[in-house]
Amino acid sequence: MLQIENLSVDFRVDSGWISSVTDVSFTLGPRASLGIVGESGSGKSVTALSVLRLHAARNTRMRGRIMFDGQDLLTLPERRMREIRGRDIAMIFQDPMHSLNPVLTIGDQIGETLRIHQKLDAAAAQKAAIGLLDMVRIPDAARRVTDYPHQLSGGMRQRVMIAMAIACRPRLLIADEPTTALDVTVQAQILDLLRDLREEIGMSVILISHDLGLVAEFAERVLVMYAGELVEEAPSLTMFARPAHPYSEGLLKAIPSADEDVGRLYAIPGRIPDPGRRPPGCNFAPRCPLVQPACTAAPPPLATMEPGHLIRCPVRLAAMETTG
Amino acid sequence: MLKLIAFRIAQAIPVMLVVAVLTFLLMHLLPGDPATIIAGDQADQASIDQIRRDLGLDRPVPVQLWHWIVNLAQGDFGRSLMLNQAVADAVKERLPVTLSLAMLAFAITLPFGIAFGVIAAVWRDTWVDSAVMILALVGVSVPNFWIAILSVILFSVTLGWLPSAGYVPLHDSFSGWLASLIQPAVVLALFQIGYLARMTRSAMLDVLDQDYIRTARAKGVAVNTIIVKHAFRNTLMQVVTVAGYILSLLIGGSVVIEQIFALPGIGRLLVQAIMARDYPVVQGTMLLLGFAFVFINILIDLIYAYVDPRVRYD
Amino acid sequence: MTDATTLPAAAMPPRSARRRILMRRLWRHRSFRVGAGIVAVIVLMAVAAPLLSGGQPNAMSLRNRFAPPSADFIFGADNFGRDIFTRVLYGARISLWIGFASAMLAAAGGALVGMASAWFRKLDGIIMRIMDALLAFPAILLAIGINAALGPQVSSVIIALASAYVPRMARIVRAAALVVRELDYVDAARVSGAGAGRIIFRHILPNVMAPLLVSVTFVFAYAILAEAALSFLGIGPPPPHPSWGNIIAEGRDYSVEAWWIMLFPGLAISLAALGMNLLGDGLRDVLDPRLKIEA
Amino acid sequence: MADTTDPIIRVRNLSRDFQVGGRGRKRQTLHAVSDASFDVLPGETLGVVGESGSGKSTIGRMLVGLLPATRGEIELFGETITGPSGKQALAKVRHKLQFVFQDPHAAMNPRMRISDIIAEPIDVRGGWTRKDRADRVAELLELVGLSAAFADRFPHEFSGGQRQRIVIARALALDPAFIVCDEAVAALDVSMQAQVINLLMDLQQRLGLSYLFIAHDLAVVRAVSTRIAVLYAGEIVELSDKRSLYTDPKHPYTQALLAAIPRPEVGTRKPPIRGEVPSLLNRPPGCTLCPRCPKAFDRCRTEAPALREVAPGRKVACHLYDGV
Repeated sequence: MLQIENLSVDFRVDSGWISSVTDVSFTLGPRASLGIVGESGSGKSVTALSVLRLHAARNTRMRGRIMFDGQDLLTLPERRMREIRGRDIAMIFQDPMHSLNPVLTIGDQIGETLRIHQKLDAAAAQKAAIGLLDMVRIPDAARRVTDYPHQLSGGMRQRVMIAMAIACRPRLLIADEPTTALDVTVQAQILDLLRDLREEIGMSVILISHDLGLVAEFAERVLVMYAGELVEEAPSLTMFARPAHPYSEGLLKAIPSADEDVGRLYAIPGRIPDPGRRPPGCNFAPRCPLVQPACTAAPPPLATMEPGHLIRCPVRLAAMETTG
Repeated sequence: MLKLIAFRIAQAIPVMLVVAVLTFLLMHLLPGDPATIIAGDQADQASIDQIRRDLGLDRPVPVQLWHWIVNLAQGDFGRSLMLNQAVADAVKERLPVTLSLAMLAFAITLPFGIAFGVIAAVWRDTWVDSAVMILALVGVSVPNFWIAILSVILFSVTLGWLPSAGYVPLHDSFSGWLASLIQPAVVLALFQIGYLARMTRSAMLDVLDQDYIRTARAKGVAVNTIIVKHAFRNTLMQVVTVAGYILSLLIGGSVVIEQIFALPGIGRLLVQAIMARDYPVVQGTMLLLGFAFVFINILIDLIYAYVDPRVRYD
Repeated sequence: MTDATTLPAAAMPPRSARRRILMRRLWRHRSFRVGAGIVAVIVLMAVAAPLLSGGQPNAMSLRNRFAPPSADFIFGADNFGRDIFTRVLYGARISLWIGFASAMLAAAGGALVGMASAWFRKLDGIIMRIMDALLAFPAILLAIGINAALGPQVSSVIIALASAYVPRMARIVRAAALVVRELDYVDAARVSGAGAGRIIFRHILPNVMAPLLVSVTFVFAYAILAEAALSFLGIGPPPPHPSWGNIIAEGRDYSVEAWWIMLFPGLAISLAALGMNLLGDGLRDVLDPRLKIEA
Repeated sequence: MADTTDPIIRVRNLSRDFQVGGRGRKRQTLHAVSDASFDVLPGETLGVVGESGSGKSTIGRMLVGLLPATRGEIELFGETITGPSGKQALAKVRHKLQFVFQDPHAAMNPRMRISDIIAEPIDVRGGWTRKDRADRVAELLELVGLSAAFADRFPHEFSGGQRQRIVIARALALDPAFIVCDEAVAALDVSMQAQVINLLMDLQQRLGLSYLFIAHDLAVVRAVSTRIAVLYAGEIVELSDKRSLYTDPKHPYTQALLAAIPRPEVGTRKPPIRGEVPSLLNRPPGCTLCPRCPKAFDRCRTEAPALREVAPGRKVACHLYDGV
C-alpha cells in the first residue's frame, strides 16, 4: 500500500542545505503496523512528515519516491495531496496541547475533517463528531463536543486528536510520538485505544517513538533509524530478542529495565553526529565497537540478513555468514 | 463576564488615582514656578504672590494634592486662565473634533493595517511581502506633520479637492464633516497602518508556525481556510492587545495634525494652553486623556476576553 | 532536529569567532546592512558638517532670500537667506543627539525599573501600576507635558522623550526578565546561595540585553520623529539653533512658494528614522527573533 | 549500610500549598505536597517516582531551599531549615546541598564561560585564590569525563549529554553531600541517558554522595535507587526498598504504574488503570486514588489512608493493608 523508495530530505540552513534523511526505503501493507525508532536527529519524524508532505516547501528538498496506491505522493499536485491528507492518510502529533487550535471547539475541529472530505453540513459534522468522541472513549461526548481544548486534560486532548484523525476512516495513520508528552498510565490507555481502533477501522499504523519498548509492544515490524539512515529493519520480537546492527544492540542494552536489577548500564560512547557534520562512511563508525577500516571508507548498504531482517552493517553481516 | 467587567473597573481605580497624582506632580514638582511663568517676565513680586495665592500654590504640596483629588472626585477639573471657562467645559466643547478625527483614522487604520500584515505574512519572502513591508516601514518612518503639509500642497492648494483647514460638525453636514476630516485622518493613519501591518505580520507568522496549523494541514484543509479560519482569529488575539496602543498613538498624533488643519480639537487646546501657560488646562486635558486611556484599556481587555475562549471560560 | 544548530565541541570556534559569526549573520541581513549604511552616512555627515559646508547654519543673506535649489544652494535658502543644506547638516547634530540621548536614557531607566519590578515581586504591583498610568498617556502628550513644565531646552526635550519611553522599555525588560528569572540557571545560582545582586547583574541583565538593544533602535527612530513633532509645535529646542523639526516649522508658512525649506529636513528625518528602523529589524531578526515589534 | 547510620535528611509532615487563580474569591489553594515524611541516609539514593502533578519536583525544590515549605519540617545535617530561623540554618548547610536540573540547556547561563558556570558555587562562597579556583574547575571537568580544555568555552558549544555533565560538575564544586536530581536524565536521548546515569553512580561510589532522584521513568529509577517513594497527587503512597517495590508492589497505584510499562511481547500487559491524575484544587475526602482505583471500597471514599508500616522497611498508604 505504501512504498517509500530512496527518500532523502534536505533542509535549508544559514550556510546552505543539510541532509536530514538519507536514502530511506521501506514498504507497508494494508492493516499492518510499523514502528520507527530513533533518537533525536535520527530523521524519524522528518520521514513521517514527508509522507504527507507537511514540511515547509521553501526550505525543504525531497528526493526519491513515496508510492501510495500506485501514485507518487512527491510529484502529486498540492490539490490532490490535500484530498489524500485526512481522508486516506491521517496523522497525530506529539504535543496535543499545541496541536489543537485554542479558539475552535473540539467538535468544530473534528467535524472539519468530515466537512472537507465528505462534504457534510455543520449539523451532520457535529453529530458525527459526537460519535467519534464516543469512539475514542471520551465520556459524556454530547456535552464535551462544544468544549475548547484548554478545558480538557492532556490525555483527553490526545483522544480528540485521534478522533480527528480517524474521522474519515483513513487507510494509514501516522502517529508521531503520540504518548511522549503524556503520563505513564495515560500512555498505556492511548496505546490500547490506538490498537483497538486499528482493528476496528482496519487501517495501517506507523508509530514513531524514541521508546523501543513502546514500539515493540505496538508494532509487528520495527525500523531503527540513526543519523538520517535506516540501520535495521526486523519483526519487533526479533529486534528485541536479537538485534543485529551494533547501534540497535547498543540502544537496547542502554535502556534500563523495570523488570530486573541490572548492574552498570551499557552506554554507547560518543554522541550522535549533527546533520551536516556526519562522518564519511558509516555514520555509526565513530561510536561502533565493531568498527573496521572499511567502515569509514564508504557508506555501507542496507542488506538482507535473513528474510524480513535487514541491516546496514557489512561487518556484522559477514560475521553472521561465517558463524551461521 | 459581568464579574470580569467589575473586576477590571475596580482595578482601574488605583491606576486612575496614580494618573491623577502623576499629572499633579508633573505640574508641581518639576523645576519652575508656574506663578512666575504665568505672571511673565516683567511682573513684580506682589503680583506673583497674588497669582500664587489665587492658584493656591502657597499652600503645602500635600494639601494642594488633596484639594486637587477632592475637586476631581466632584468633577471639578479647575478653571482655565486664558479662556475664563471651566476646564471641563473647554474640553467638552473640543472633544467631538478630536474624537471624530481619531475614530475616523482608527477606522482607516484597522482594515488596511491588518490586511497589509496578513498579505505580507501569507506571501512571506516574496516580492509582495517586500513591497508591503517597505511601504509599512516608510509609514512608520515619515513624520506625519510633514506629510500633512505636502498633502495640503497637493490636494488642497494644487488640486483644490479638499479643504485645507477647518472643521464642519457632524450634525451640520455629513459630507462636510467627512471632507473636513478625511485628509487629516488619512495622514494621521499612515504611521499606525505601518505599525499595525508590521505587528500583524509578525503575529501571523508566529501563528502560522504553530503546531495546530500543521494539524489543519494534515487534515487536508485548504490554504485559504487555514488562513481565514485557523490562523486569522489567533492572530487577531495578538492584534487586539495593541489596539489600545494604536489609539493612544492616534490621539498623540492628532495633537500635531490638528495644528496643521486648524481643527479646534483637544490637541489644539493643549498646545494653546501650553503657549499661554494656562496650567489648569494643561493639567486637566492630560488628566482627561489619561482617564480615557484607562477605560480604553479596560475595553480592550474585555474584547480580548471575548475573543479568547481561554480567558472567557476562566 | 533541535540539535541542528549546535556545533560539536571538537570543531568549536573560540569566543572572538563567535562574535564574528554573529556579525556575519547581521551583515548578511539586508535590512541591517541598508539601515546601518543609512545611519552611518547621516552620522558621518553630521560629524563632518563643517567640512561639507563652508557656511554657518545661522548666516543670513538677504540677497539670497528664498533662493531655490541650485549649484550654490543645493537645498535652496530660507526666508532669511540661510542655506538649508548647512542648516540640515547642523540640524542633524541636534536631532540625532536628542534621539540618541533619549533612547539611551529611556533604556537605562527602563532597565532599572523593569529589572526591579521583575526581581522584587512585592514592588511589582505598585511599579507596574505607575507604568500603566504613564502608559495611559500617549508618548507625545507626556513629552509635551513634561517639556511644558521644564521649559524649551534641548535637555528638557531629552528628559521628556526619555520619560515618555521609559514605561515601554520597562515593560519589555520586565517581560524578558520574568522569563529569565524562571530559568534553571537562576535557580542554580540560588541553590549555590547567590544573592539578588549577583543574580540580577550576572544572570538576568546580560540575558535581557538583546531585547533592550532592539528596542533602543526603535525608540531612537520614534524619538527622532517625536523631537521633530515637538519642534514643529514650537516646544522643542528653541530657534535659531536648527533642528530638523524647527526648520520645517519655520518653512511651513512658505510651503507653497518655497517648498524646499521644509522638503529637505523632512526627507532627512524620514531617512534617519527609516535607517534606525531597518537597523532595528535586522537586530531583532538576528538577536531576538521571537521579539514582537513593540516599543 | 542503611540501618546502622543516622539519616542526613529528615522530613516530617512536609506540605506545600500554592495560591492560584487571581485574587479574591477566585483564589484557590492547590495542595502540591501534603504531609510527606521520609529520611535520606548517607550514601543512598532515594528515588521519587510520580506522574505530572504528583509534587515530586516541589519536594526536591523545598529540600534545597528553592521553595519555602507551607507546613512541616525539614532537617538537613542536623539543621532545621524550616520555621523562623530557617534562613540562617540553611546558610550553614547550603554548601552541602546541590541540585541537578532536567533541562541542561536552561540550566546554564548562555553568556557565561564553562569555567564561570562551574565555579559559581565557589565564587558565591568566596575565599578561593584564582589558581585554586582554576585548578578546581579543571579537576571537576575531568571528574565528569570532560576535557579541562573546555573551561573557556560557552554552553552552546556542547551537546545535551555534555551539558548535563557540566551541570553535574557545577553541583560538585563544593564537595556536597546531598544532590537533588530533578528528572536529570529525562531530556536526554537513550544513549546519553545511560552515560549520565553511569556517571552519577560512579560519583556516588567515589564521593559517598546521597541523591534524591526524581523521575517519572520507573526503569530509570530502578537503575539508580536504593529506596523508592511513590508519589500520587502530592502524597507519598508507598515507600519501600527497591527490590520489594518492583517484585511485590503493594499500593494499587504502584501496581498500576508498573503495569503501564510497555512490554514487547504482545498481550502481556494488563489493561491500564482508568482516568487521569485529578485536580489538586478540590480534593475529595478519602483516598485521592479512589475514583480511579479498581480495588476501592466504601471506606476509601470517606477516610484518607495514612502512610503506615506494613512490613519492615515498607510503608503504604492504603486501606487494603489496614489489618496487617
